[in-house]
Amino acid sequence: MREITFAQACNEALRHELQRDSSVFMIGEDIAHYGGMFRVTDGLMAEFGEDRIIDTPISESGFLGMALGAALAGKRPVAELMFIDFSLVAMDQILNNIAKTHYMSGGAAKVPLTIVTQGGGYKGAAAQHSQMLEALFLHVPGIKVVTPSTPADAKGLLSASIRDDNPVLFIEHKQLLNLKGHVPEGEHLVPLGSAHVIQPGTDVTVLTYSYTVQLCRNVVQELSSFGVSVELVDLRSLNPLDWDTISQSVTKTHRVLIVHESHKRCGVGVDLAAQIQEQLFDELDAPIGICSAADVPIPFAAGLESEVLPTESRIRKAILEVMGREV
Amino acid sequence: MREITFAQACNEALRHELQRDSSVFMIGEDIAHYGGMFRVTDGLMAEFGEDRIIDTPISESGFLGMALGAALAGKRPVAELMFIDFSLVAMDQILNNIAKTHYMSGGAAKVPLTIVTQGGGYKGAAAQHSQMLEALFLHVPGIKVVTPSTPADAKGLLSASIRDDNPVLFIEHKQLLNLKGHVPEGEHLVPLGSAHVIQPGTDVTVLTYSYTVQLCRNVVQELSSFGVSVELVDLRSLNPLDWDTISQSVTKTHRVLIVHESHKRCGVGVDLAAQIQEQLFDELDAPIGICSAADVPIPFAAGLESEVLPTESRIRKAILEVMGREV
Amino acid sequence: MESPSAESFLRQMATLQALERELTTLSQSGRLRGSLHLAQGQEAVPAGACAALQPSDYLTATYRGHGYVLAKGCSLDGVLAEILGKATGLACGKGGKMHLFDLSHGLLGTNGIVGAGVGSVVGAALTAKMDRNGRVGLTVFGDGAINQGHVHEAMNMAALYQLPVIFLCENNLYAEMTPLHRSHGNVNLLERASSYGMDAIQVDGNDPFKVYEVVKKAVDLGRSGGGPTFIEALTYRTVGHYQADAGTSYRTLEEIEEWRQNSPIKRLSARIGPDAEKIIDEADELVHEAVERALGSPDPDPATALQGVFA
Amino acid sequence: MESPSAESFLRQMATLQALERELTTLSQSGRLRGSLHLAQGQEAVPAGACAALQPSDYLTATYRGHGYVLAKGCSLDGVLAEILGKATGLACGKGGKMHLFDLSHGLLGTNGIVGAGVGSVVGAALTAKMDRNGRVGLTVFGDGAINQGHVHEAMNMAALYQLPVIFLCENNLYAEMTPLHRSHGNVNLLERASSYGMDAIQVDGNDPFKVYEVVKKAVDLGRSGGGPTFIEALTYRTVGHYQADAGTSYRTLEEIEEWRQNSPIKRLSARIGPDAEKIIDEADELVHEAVERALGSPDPDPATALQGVFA
Ligand SMILES: Cc1ncc(C[n+]2csc(CCOP(=O)(O)OP(=O)(O)O)c2C)c(N)n1
Ligand SMILES: Cc1ncc(C[n+]2csc(CCOP(=O)(O)OP(=O)(O)O)c2C)c(N)n1
Ligand SMILES: [Mg+2]
Ligand SMILES: [Mg+2]
Repeated sequence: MREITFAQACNEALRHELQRDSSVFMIGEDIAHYGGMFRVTDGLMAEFGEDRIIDTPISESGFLGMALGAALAGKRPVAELMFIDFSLVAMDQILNNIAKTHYMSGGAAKVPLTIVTQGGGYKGAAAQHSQMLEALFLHVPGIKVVTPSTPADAKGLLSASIRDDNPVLFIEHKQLLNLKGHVPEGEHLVPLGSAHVIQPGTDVTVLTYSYTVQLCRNVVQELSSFGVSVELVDLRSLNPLDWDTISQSVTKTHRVLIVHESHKRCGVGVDLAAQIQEQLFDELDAPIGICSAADVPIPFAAGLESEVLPTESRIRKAILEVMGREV
Repeated sequence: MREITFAQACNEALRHELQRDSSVFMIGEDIAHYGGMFRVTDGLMAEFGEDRIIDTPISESGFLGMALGAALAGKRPVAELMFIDFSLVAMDQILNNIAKTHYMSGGAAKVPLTIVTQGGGYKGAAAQHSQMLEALFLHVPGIKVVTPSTPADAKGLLSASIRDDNPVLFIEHKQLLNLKGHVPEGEHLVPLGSAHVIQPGTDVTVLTYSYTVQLCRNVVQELSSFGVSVELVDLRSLNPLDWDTISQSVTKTHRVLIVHESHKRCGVGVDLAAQIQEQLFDELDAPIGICSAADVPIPFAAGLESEVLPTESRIRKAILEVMGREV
Repeated sequence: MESPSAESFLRQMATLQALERELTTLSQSGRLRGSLHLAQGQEAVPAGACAALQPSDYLTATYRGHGYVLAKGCSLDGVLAEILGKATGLACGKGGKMHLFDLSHGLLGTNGIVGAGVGSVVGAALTAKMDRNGRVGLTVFGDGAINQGHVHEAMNMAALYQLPVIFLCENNLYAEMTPLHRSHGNVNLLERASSYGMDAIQVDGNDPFKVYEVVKKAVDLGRSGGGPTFIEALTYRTVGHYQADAGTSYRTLEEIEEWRQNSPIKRLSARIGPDAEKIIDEADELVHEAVERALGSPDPDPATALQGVFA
Repeated sequence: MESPSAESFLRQMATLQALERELTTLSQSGRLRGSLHLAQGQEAVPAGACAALQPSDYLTATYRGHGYVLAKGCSLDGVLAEILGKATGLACGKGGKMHLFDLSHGLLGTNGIVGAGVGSVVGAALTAKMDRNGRVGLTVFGDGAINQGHVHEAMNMAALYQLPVIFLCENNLYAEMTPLHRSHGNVNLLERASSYGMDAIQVDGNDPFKVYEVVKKAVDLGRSGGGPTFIEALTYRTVGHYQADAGTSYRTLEEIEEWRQNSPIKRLSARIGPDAEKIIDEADELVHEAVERALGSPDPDPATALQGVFA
């Protein structure tokens, strides 16, 4: 199979869905004439026209409100938020309106709206351009959250997100956009809510998603040569969550580490840890570990940023800690 | 000691701080001429003038940005957000700016800014006027979160919040505003980060805050007559957290239930549960329970809302479950 | 489309008046939960505006928007049942007064967040332009809402893309308890709207014919590809902001009384003459019966509370 | 305050030019992290505007705002060290290029979120009015930022409270890659600003004297209690939006070339004559030495990363 980048894989999914369903259209900043800050929408305006690939003013609250209205009027809008950090200027549209409309309408209104955004750190983009804010969207009910880690999953999950009848937040990680991988041509769907066991193992379960999957892969590989057998699970979507895969894995290994890049307090790590101990208390041989960003804003300088975000060495240490081994 | 309402206690704290420190001022909607939607600022304009008690347009992002600038220029602004639900139109100012400025400036800038807001359900205010969004403010570092449950604590914590050199979100619960209680006259301070053990007990620890403290009080009382000894802890502030009190209690009872009104996923319950199992795994005799709102938007009809929010009967059931008793 | 008759306008306005009278009683007796935002004195704006719309045109309104919802043609029974939290309500009791939806009548929602529904209508109008189906969208909001950033963003985009949108601003002189001169650097709202590049016009909001006329013109402009229009309808809420506000601590009794005398229902009744009373009585009866039906409707099954977050 | 001399303006502008040249080299060689937003071609606006301010006046600027920071009097060494993530930087390496703070020079922050710094300056100006200390606040933002709701809210409030604020809009014809006519319903920005109830004026942003003059007038107005002013400075970014954008895919080479010929440094140098070269050389040297010093400064202690969330 040919290799393409994560960004190209997203581009393919968008093109495929735009071709397939005339009710799909895109709206966002610099996505049409320029082709997107990260080239994710490259060439789409040329193919589908300015009517379906729409450049907007710097008005995130405005264009997300429009996307909601368009969805209610029967379209399947895909809105691009250039950085997930900018979601905060549009949070009322996202959490008070887009997320709640289906429920508030007693089911009468459907909101098939995908928000494609880009987030994450490790690039010196500092406190306002490095966040992974998925937890905010998980806390307030009504929006699905999808976090692919490979080009193939990006394509399959983005197509599935656009076809979903609900609001979906699709998060690209800035460190993944140029990552290359094998990606099926043509139609490719990965259902929302299905985790992927990257490597089966018996000693400890590592649950992760998005860019930290790549970091964990390296660590797990390395540890296997020391006889540590890690079951590495890429969650792929955080809402819906693939609870079956999680619980099967925990029931097998009895030890769990959750790795993510966002902050710890009220984040995904504590969310999963609490649910696991609630459901599978007697299965646990050790406290569930969480390896996440420290609870400080993301600093700029390289030496500071790498102190705050998960690194391979901190992940390795955390795995060994969960296993009760000397670090 | 005389009894006054929660709203009056807040009003006293505001008046006290405005008298004490000329750099304190207030800004918000309908707080000056009208005296506040919930009478919390009643009479303050008459006493301190229009220059210090400032009515604003319906521009939450605008006036919170102004409060940040005023804090940087040496004032101690107190901004009122009429409903915590409306924080979502100002989230960029709160989480990307107010919360991050001190850290991003390397400590050079201080932001002594208090946001007083009102939240919570049980009143048929429906999906956009019933939320308790504290988890969002706990996830992104840089803002303290204070959640009093009694008039006396409201006064003491509000004074302490205003004197704190950091951004503080102070949440009044709509069900508490008219609650009466004994409140010290004159200066009264309750330090941020100190939990209050309402009732010592030996069988199970219940951690809660804000309005659900009142629900838990009733349940705990009732259970004590059945021989169940609950240690009821009012956390009072969620950041900073009084970890010492929590860990002492868990070490004593070995069983924990966390009760709160907001949603479960990435909420305060999972946050505390994960931290407790991480730190005190061997102390736990049972899975930590969480009794929270269901993960659905808050519905309007009485019979639906009470199905979603914690009730005394659900809290009772959850306590007994944590104790492994037949329900 | 011809302008409706005076009788027809009065019927619409009297229905809203009757509805609000019934709701006030229900609220006072505790049978209606939560806050209740009344539109008394403002009845002519929804009546006039919605008469210029087709059922397939789009609408968003506010917490004070039930008059628009009815005038747009949504079922009185469905609206009342929703306001009372019944299983038979438009949203099965989940939405409540502030969250009325009826897609079959183009109603994309009333909203509890000031200004938040404005973008939705602009987006729906975008689809109308894409599909060249001749629909327009109307969004109503208050003089206070115009200070919310979202409204500004949405107005600019409607003008930019030349979308068929009517921005109907009900200027009732107050946002909650705050008068315009204490919330607007410049109280001339037309200047603000026209600065985005759209027509902006003021109208006597207490005259349904005049409201109909300007909205009709804006609708025609929108349908023919001429882009958005901003309409400022001057009106007055003769009651408090919501049930717990008497409305008298920030306005003089004289001011209120003057507007009461000038109320659209009074004005129109005088014009119609003796027949007016009959129309009003009929509306009262119609609404009263609907209230009885709604009160007798079943409550939602509690289990439904936990369902329906996702489609 | 007298207008600075041409030489003094050129020195300021050449310093910015030299800084950006050095930063470009550092970025290309990988010694500078993250994205780099250059202001080449726009040097006259910060030079002219900040000359009209006192050190105690307030300022917020954008990701492209380092020229303002320097012209406001902040230390070149502190700025450079911060941009390079050094312990000696204004923010000890935590903030970086987009987050420069220096309260001792009234700098309340540059900002990475479009439009987000506007409210801060309005708030600082509010305190100046409260304390009657005669200070003013200036906030600079782009033609694109004016479409952000927050900016609208803040402008209305500055007009409402009659605060001493200068809203300085650098109209460089593009927001990232989008020209005004594809983002504004009406490209006349003065109409929008004046609709809030404030003076609005356009100026040739490539002439520091003219910029100085209008800003000075606005400052005087603010200091004397006359409220805010909006200034649109017409200018052009002769480079890409940021280091990874050549700036040529959405603009013609002719357009860029024309503005390059018309660049403020070229224009001012021609006016000054032979002495200009010397001034520019001196600035180059000054900046180069500062860069060397910054590069030689210590990196922050990693442990500090986990400290300082709260005061
Ligand atoms: C974002 C937001 N801020 C504040 C409120 C509280 N609030 C509800 S109605 C209202 C006044 C709105 O005034 P206006 O737009 O003039 O409409 P009117 O109520 O007069 O019809 C306010 C401030 C809200 N619902 N949403
Ligand atoms: C809220 C928000 N949306 C989008 C961006 C991404 N962004 C950074 S700069 C920029 C263009 C700003 O244009 P303008 O205001 O004209 O200023 P200029 O860059 O031309 O100086 C955009 C869209 C952002 N930083 N913040
Ligand atoms: Mg009003
Ligand atoms: Mg620009």
